This record gives sequence, C-alpha cells and structure tokens, in this order.
Amino acid sequence: MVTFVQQFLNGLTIGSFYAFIALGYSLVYAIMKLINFAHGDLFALGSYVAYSFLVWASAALTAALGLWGALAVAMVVAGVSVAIAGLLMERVAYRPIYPAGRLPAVVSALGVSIFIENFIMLVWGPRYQAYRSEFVPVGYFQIGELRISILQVVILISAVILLGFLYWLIEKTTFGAAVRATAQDRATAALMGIDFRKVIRFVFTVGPALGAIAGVMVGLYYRQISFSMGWIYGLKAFVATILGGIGNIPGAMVGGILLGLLEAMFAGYVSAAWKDVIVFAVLMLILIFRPTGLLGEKVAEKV
Amino acid sequence: MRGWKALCGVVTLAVFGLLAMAEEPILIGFQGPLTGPWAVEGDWALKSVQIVVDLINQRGGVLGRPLKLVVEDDSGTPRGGVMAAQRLVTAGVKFVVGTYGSSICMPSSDIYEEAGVLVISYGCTAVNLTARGLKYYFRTSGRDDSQARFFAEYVVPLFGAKRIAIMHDNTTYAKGVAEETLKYLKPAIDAGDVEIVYYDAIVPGERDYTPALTALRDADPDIWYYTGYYPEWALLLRQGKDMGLDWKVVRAVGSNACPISETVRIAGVDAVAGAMITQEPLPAFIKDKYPKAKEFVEAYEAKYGEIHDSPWATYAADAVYTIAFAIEKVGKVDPKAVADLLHSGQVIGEGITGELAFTPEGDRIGVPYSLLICNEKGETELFNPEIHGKLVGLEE
Amino acid sequence: MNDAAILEVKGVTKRFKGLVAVNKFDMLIRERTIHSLIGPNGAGKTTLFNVISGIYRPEEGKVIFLGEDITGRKPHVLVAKGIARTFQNLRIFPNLTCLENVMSGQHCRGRCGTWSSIFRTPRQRAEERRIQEVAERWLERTGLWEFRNELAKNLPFGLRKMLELARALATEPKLLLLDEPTTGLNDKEKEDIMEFIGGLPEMGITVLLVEHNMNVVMGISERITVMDMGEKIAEGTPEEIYNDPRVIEAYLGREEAVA
Amino acid sequence: MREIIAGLRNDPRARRIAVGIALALMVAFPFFASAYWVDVAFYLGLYTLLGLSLNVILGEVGLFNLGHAAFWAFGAYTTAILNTRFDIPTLALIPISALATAGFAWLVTSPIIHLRGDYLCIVTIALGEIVRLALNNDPGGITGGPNGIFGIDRPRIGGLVINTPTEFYFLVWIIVVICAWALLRLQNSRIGRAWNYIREDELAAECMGVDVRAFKLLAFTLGAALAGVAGNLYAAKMMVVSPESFTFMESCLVFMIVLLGGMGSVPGTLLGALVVSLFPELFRPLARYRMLIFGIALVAVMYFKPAGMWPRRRATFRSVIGREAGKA
Repeated sequence: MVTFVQQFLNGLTIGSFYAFIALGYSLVYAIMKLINFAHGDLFALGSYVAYSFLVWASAALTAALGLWGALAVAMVVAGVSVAIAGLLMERVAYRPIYPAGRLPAVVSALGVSIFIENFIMLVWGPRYQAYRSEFVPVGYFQIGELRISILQVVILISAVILLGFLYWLIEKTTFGAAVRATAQDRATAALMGIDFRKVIRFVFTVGPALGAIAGVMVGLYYRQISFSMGWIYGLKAFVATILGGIGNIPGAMVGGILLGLLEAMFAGYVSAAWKDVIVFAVLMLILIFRPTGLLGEKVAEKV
Repeated sequence: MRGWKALCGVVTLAVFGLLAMAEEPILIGFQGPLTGPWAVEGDWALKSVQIVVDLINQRGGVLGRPLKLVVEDDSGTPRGGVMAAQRLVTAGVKFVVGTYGSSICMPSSDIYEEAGVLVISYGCTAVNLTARGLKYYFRTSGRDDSQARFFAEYVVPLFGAKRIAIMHDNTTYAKGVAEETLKYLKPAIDAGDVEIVYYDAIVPGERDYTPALTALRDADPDIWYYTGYYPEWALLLRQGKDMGLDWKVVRAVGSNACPISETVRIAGVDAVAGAMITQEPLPAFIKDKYPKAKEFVEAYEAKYGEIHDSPWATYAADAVYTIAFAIEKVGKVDPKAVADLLHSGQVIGEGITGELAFTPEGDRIGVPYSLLICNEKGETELFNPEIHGKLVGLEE
Repeated sequence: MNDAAILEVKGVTKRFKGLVAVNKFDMLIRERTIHSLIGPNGAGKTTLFNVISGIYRPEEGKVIFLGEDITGRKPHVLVAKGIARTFQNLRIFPNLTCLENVMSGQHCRGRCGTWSSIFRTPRQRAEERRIQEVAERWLERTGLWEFRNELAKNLPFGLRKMLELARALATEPKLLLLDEPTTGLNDKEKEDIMEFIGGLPEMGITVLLVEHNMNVVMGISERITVMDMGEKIAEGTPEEIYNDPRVIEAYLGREEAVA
Repeated sequence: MREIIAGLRNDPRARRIAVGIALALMVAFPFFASAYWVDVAFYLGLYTLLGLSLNVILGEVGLFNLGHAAFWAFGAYTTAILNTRFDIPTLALIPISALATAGFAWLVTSPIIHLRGDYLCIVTIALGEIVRLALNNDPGGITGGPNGIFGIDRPRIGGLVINTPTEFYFLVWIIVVICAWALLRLQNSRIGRAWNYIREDELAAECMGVDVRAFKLLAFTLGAALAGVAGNLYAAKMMVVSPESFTFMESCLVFMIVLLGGMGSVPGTLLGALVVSLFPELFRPLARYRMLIFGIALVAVMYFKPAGMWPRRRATFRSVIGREAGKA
C-alpha cells in the first residue's frame, strides 16, 4: 500500500511536468493548428536559463529573499526570457511561413527545434549540467512509512495553483472566451472583432513560460539537466496532449497527469524497460477507439 | 582527382619542408564522438591522445619521424562511424585510434579491416567485437566479462553479500556487463550462496527513477550493481538517498562508466558518499606505479588543468603508445607487420596502464580492475577493506 | 415516360446526439426525372442527402436504389452503382488540373492496379485512354475545355461549380444528387447551369436537386418534395406545391421569424 | 537557367537527353571520386530510397507518417535475422524484406488508417518508438537487444561479392533508379491520381468512387516495402544493425526530405535527400555548429520555398479527342 501511494505520488509529479508542457502544445495547436515541435526545447532552454541565473545570483538572492524567494525569482526570470524566445520564434519562424500551409510550418518547427537544441549545447556545453545542492530545498514529511519530499509537495501545489489559474483564465474570463472562440473558428472570431495577433501573442507567451517553469521544476527535482532532454519530454508531453484531445485545455492537464500515473504504475509494477512500449501502445489503443482523444470532442466534418 | 591529390601531397610536402621537419610524419587517425551525447568522452580522449603524441614527438618521434594526428568526429552514431572511418582511410591513414561505443566500433572496424588499416579501440567492451576474427582490430580496454568477473568473483565475496540486485540501462555496454555478471555469478547461485533479488533495466535519458528504486528497495538487496552511465547513476544515487536508502546498508556499486567525480558534480556529495564503482585503473591512482602514467598526468595537467577520470581516454592514450612501440619494434611503418607482432601475444612495452600485450583475438591481456569508493568529501579513493570495510556493517 | 422508381427512401431517421435531423422520411424518385427536395435552411435536406450518398448511416429506415437495399453502403460503392453527387460548399481538388479533376469520376470505372500501372500493359493504356476521353468529353460539354490543364484552384467560382458538376457526371451516374448547385452564382451563371441540368434527363440521368430557394426549381422540376424540421410536409408537381398552404406557411412563417 | 529548365520541361527530347547525361555522370562518378565520397553517395542513395518510400505515403496521399524508421528498422532486422540464423543470402532477402515489411505495415496500419491528420501523426510516432524500444528489449532473444545483430553477410551475385563502396554505390543507385521509374509511372496512372485525390480532399475522393481506406493502405504497404528494401541495403552495408540507428530523429529526417523536396515530387525527393545527407558532411569543418546551421537552413527553405525546392508540376495530357473538339 505504501509502495502504491509512493508510486501514485511519483506519477502525479511526473504528470504535472507533462501537464505543464502539454499545455503549451495544446494552446498553440488550438489556435494555429500547428504542432510546435520546438516546444520541448523551449522547456529545456528554461531549465538552463534558470540554472545560469541561479549560479550567477543565488548567493545574493538567497541572502535577501531566502531560498524559496530566490527560486521564485529564478522561475520568473526563466519564464519571461523563454516567453520572449517563444514570441521571437513565432515572429521569425512561424508567422512568415504559416500562411503557406501546415506542412511547411511543421518543417520549420523541426528546424527551430534542432536550432534550439544545438544552441543550448553550444552555449552550455555538451556535458550534463547539474542544479547544485545549494539551490535545492531538502527535507521531507514522514507519514508512517511514507516519505514525501517537500519539493514534491511544493511542485504539486504550484501545479494545482498554476493550472487552476490558467483554467480560470481560459474558461471564465472575456479574454479566455476570445481565445476559445479563435480556437473554434478563426474567421468568425475575427468577424466578432477578436484580434488574432493578440491571441497568438498570448499563446506564445503563456505556453513557453509554462514550459520554462516546468524546466526549472525538473531541474530542481532531478537536479540534472541536459541539452537533449527537450526531445523526450516534448514527445511525452505531446502524447499527453493527444491523450487529452489536442486543442483541449483541460484535456491537456488530464492527459499529462494520466500519462505520469500510467508510467509510474507500469514502471513500478510491470517492467521499467517495457514501460514506454506499454504507454505508447495504450495511446494507440485509445486513439483507435476514440480517434480524437479522451476528452476530445467528436467533430463531425461539415459536408 | 588523382592529379589533385598529388598536388595536395606536393603542397603538404612543401609546407613540411618549410617547417624544416626532417621526416615526413606518420599519420595517426583519431576517431571519436566529438559531438552528440558522448561528446565529453570524445573530448577527453582527443586531449589525451594529443598529449601522448606531443610527448612522443618531443622525444624525436617514432623511427625518427614525428606523429601527426588526423581527427574525425563520428558523433557517436554507427553511420557517423562509417563515414569517419571512410574519411580516415581516404586520407591515407594507416593507424587509427578509435572509437568509443561498441555499436559504433563494429561497422567502422569492418571498414578499417577491408582497407588494411590497423585500428585500436579504447572504449568498446562488447565481448563479440573480437570474436569476428578480424586481423587489424585490437582494443586497449577490457571486455564486459572481465569487469563482470571482477564484480562476481571479488566484490561480492568481499562483502559477503547474499542478496544481489543488478540494474542496467539497456544500452549495449550496460546490458553486456549485466548479463556477463549473471553468468559469473551462476556457480554461486547454483550453490545457493547468493540470490538475485532484482534484475531489471531502466530507460536512460529519463529523470525520474523513483519507481524503479522503490521496486529495488522492496527487494531488499545487500549489494546493488548498476551497470550503465554516470548521468543515470547520479540520479539513481540522489533519488535513492532521498528515498532513505543507505549506501552502508545497500552497498551501491556502479560500473566503470560511472566516474565518481562526475557523479558527485551532479548528485551532490551527500548522495554519493559511500557509493563505489568497479573501475579500470585511473591515471590518478596509477601515476606512482608506472612512469608513463606519471609523465602523462603531469603533461595533461600542465596543458589542460585537472586530469579527467575517464579510463577510456586513458586507454586511448595507451593506444597511441601501442602503435608507437610496435612500429619501433618491427622497424617499419607497416600495419600488417604491426598486426602480426600484436597478435603474437608478446609484451611490446609498458604504457600508462601497465604492460601492453594482446591475445591472438586482439583483446588486451591482463586488464586490472580496482574497486573505488567515494569518501565523505566527495573524493575518489581506492577501496580499502581495512578502512572502508568497517562501514559495511555486514560482517559479524 | 418511364415510371420505374430509381430511388426509394423508406422511413429514414437520422439523429445527432438526440437531435432528430431527419424523421421517418419517405420519398420516391422516378427514372429520368428531375426531382427537387426543397425546404428552409436547417430542414434536414443535406442530412438526407448524405444518407442517400452513403456518408451517414441512418438509425432507422432503408434506402433502395434500383431495387437493391443500399442503406449504409460506403460512398465509393454507391458511386460504382451509379449514384454521384456534388457538394453544397464546393469540394474540388484544388491543386490538380481540371482534366485530372474530371478524370476522378472515371476512377470507379477502372480496373488496373499497381503492377499493370507500373508496366503500362496494353490493357492499362487502353483504360487510361478511355478515362481521359470520357473526362475530355465532359469538359467539352460543360464549356471548360480551354481550362483543362489549368489548376482547379485558379478557376473563377462559377467555373469551379461547373467543374464539380462535370466531375460528378464523369462517373457515368444513373442518379445525380446536386446539393444547391446555384448558390453563390450570379444570374447569368445560374441560368446557364440550370439549363444544363435541365438537359440531363435526356441523357438518361435522373437528378435529385436540393435547394432552399423555391423559385429556382419551379420551372425545371417534375416533382417536388418539401421538407421542414426533418419531416416531409408536401409532395407533388410544381403547381401543387406552389399552392400548398403548408408549404407557404413553412416558408413564410419561417421567413417572418427570421426577418 | 530558368529558360533551360523551362526548355527541359516542355521538350521531351531535351528532357531525355538531360536524364541520359545525369545517368552517365552517375555511372562515371565512382571512378573519379574517393572511397569516402562514394560512400557519401551510397548514403545519399539510401536516403533517396527512404525519401521515395515516404513520399508515397506522405507526398502522394498526404498521410503524416512520423514513424517511418519503424519500417526501415523492420526491413533491416528481417534481413539481419534471416541472414544470420538461416544463412539466406542478403540479396535474396531484398524481396523478402520488402514483403515482410509490407505485411507488417499492413497489419499495424489497418486499425489506425482511419485516423486523421495529427492523430495519425502521433500514432505513427508511437509506432516508431514501440518498434525501437521492442528491438532494444530483445523480445524472445531474437533482436540481440541494444547490441543489435552483427555478422551480416555481404551481398553476392554468383561469384561477385558486393564489398567495396563502389559496388554498394551501384547496388543502391540501380535500385533507386528502378524505384523512381516505377513511382513516376504510378504517378501518372489511375493509382497515383487516386492517391492525389485523397490528399486533396478525402471526402470528395470517397464520393468520386475512390476506396479511400484501400488506397491509403496500399500506399502504406508500398511505402513500407521500399523502406524494407532500404533496410536490407543498410544492414548489408553496415554488417550490423542496432536499435540506435532507427531513432525518432531518423523519421524526422526522412519526413524533412519529402517536404524539403516537394510533396509528391520524385526529383524533389532526390534534392531533399541531397540536402539532408550532404549537409552534415559538407559542413564538417564547422563541426559543432553544423546542426545549428542545419536548423536555420530548414526554416529558410520553408520561408523561400514553402512548396519545397522542386515542387511537382502536374502533367499536361495530350488530348485524346482532338484539339478542335473544344471549339465545336
């Protein structure tokens, strides 16, 4: 039972990382119908930016704000700078190409992904970088045999808060309604006076920023970051996006958590080596029987 | 094309004439992963090889001719390896040091074999590499089974361990060591002396290994052998520590691709202290034993700062010595004659890691291993049963 | 005139998530006639149309074509049997030439597979020639001959509409289903296309015309079925329909509400 | 330059001469170039073949397949296993690998063929990963795990062993030329047009009598068969196959070959393969910067040439019913 709860918590933590990244995919897809392959690499970039920032400023910041304060500042720094990178990317690599169709945009996205990955390698070197022990809060709660680290708790709580805030923003505010309207029908939304560019800017700010925050969390949680980690996280988060139904905001969150739980349970109870095979097989099965994802709405094509 | 090549040759000759070199240099090819996931190992190996080449040249070269490095990147992929090998062959190189990674080594060594180029690999430990009956392929490193044997027949009895956990990461090297370990443990298992309580693979490149570690903890092993690479090893130790595992109770032993300094840098001292690795002799630990090692470490530190602790880069350096000694011995720059000499099994000299001699298959004879431990300060020490054994808490 | 029924719709019901789009609908179309299906927007005309052409499978009821039950058969099977259709919002193949567009109609009349296409067997060559010939004839008849090598997306709207018609005719249909063929056209184009459609029964083609504009179909149809809220409210000759109070109510009542 | 290309397009005789010259250059190439460049040309051929095979699926039918490495791997492993276990000569395994891979593709794509666009894309990614991970996990001890399988024979025809880079160069390019020829013929036939109808508008194609499901499956099996051939050649050339050669990145590279060249364009595929396989070689002196530049180049090509570098031009048919018919 203790093992099960432990695995469940592990799954929730992995799942919230996926959920953060998946949201970026989903938002961009909802608005632009574009799979932003570079999104995973933006996540890695966020992790590195925060790493450098902490190396540079953590001593002074920790003295002034305490460790948690320093980490919060690092997250904001990473979020803002990666959001700028995201906007830049949209301006340079997507906006001029997007009108030519979706497939050229996909190649362009792959190109940006390769670029960012190698950019990270060139700037920070091919070696794994590690979040030093002094950045990372330690400590844990002990409940019977169960051991939960403080970091895990903080990650889960901030995930709930951030995702909740985003949910509120998209589902309950006027601006969120505009985003949803654009996702549904861009032309009609434009007729209703919704500024498409503003929505795009929103999507390319929030998505990368969330990805960057996930990057910092991953760095803190696992300590070690690498230039190539964007691929695997990107891929998994993309799977989560599809699981939840692409373009569906709450779906991305549910998909991420679900994927994390699935992975933890399979790794814990079946086989770590076959874990990913099983995860991908489950994904295929779900799509065969629910071709638009778990929460995806069945869209009948207009004839 | 031929004319162009001749022109190139003329230009090269002219340049060297201007440099007033007495003799045409002997080309030594270097093939290694300078980009890609193993770029660090490639970088270290190249630096080490460069040091040895410089040392030899300072003494007047080989047969009075200087050595000259021709460097090719194989980016750590099989296809990259083939392209790099083909480039070196085309460049007219007759002796090559390379490469890191068994599955990259395999196809490239075929190309060298066909071209009659002698190649000595430094970081390829798959047993079957030398089982192919190649004439021109040798390695200065050990094989998966030699390390596995060290663990099974020395380390396990050393701690009197009964319950053994083996974990690998499904890569060529790691799975090889794990399987060979199982093979060497078999007599003890059959005799009922030891028991395998955990055997599974993790997926490299992931971040969260707590699920696997939870399963490991529940298996309650005395000793845990992880065969794999240091990034994952560091995470495993860190997360294991956070889960409350104690390396004095569960003796954590990594295989030789888990250098302690790298592991400490990633995981922090507190997580790694007490963990061990089975390792080929590192230059820092053998520099008082062999003069060549001392000289190498000093030259390396003078040029690049701190010495690396990768055995593979050291083996790469020794590959250069092997080539140099053998050429001196046969008295001509001829890969065939050198290969014949190496196949004969005689000791051709003493390098950085000790005597250099090879079996008829091309394997190194007598690769020593050692058990290293990370102390409380995060430094690497030779394991000493007198000191470290006391921490075990296993012996009655 | 031939009175044999070519298509029979018997008690067809189609629902979408509880919403009944077509309710127990009956209809009979006779060979070599132009039969119109009219009704206000949202009456369920296009849904019924999609049921007949095989895109939707009805929950209840049957569709019988030339005495054979074809309910729920896939569209490509129905095309081979002789039912062709056009689309309300134009669905041509934009990046192919007009000729290639029209050749698609002949696809179902071809037999040659992968190997004979690679080796260009005599049979394959003959077949290709026939496909092209039929397509060219229809391009000629629809006045699109000069655009045959033009990409379809470069054509003006009216001609694209014509192209879609030619493409459907190239399948050598017995029954042609036209979904609002005149929407978006100017008066001259409307007149041309209706004149062209009017000539089809003489070529042995039965036409089922869906329109929401009653005036368009009055002069051309032999029979008219009127649909509202998924149900049939009237059927008869144009005169009968014109004077039917229920039809007037359905149309005018709705129009007032909208206005 | 523009006039020359236009001339080549419109004059079939000039085109034939140009193709002839190109073929002659290809035959002569290995006798002038070094072994290294011949090997580069071999891999160019291999990637062209892979590009052509994906072009059937992605270019002609518009099915987003980002798991093409799965088929390539399947062909390579089929060859490796049958050769090392049963000593079947690798050349004889070319058709067998093709058939086996086609069968595999038919089996795994049948249940997913109805998925649209991005959903198909993600399922193919999953498929590629499943195949790679399964090979790595060594099911039943037949794939050799991460070590892969080694000791694959060189291809031989009678007494001639295909061994040197030049011989491999000819082997791969003969196959590429045959495939390109066959695919060009398919393009201008009922089959090729049906594929294009599906790509342009699936529903309209279905309503014009195209059995969409069957033709999609045909494209997948045919494309997979060609990828199986490429796998066979790869295994024979490397003499070893291991899972790390068939990563997601490889699927992406082949995907990019098709889109860089131009969807459904055979010469475009050659051009795309040229970019993808030559770029890292030509920019070797830039070492660590070359992939960075490659990324920028991808964006740049899509900016200036969104339809690809050599987009397919629709064929103009010579009229069957006569020119004057139109005016009548």
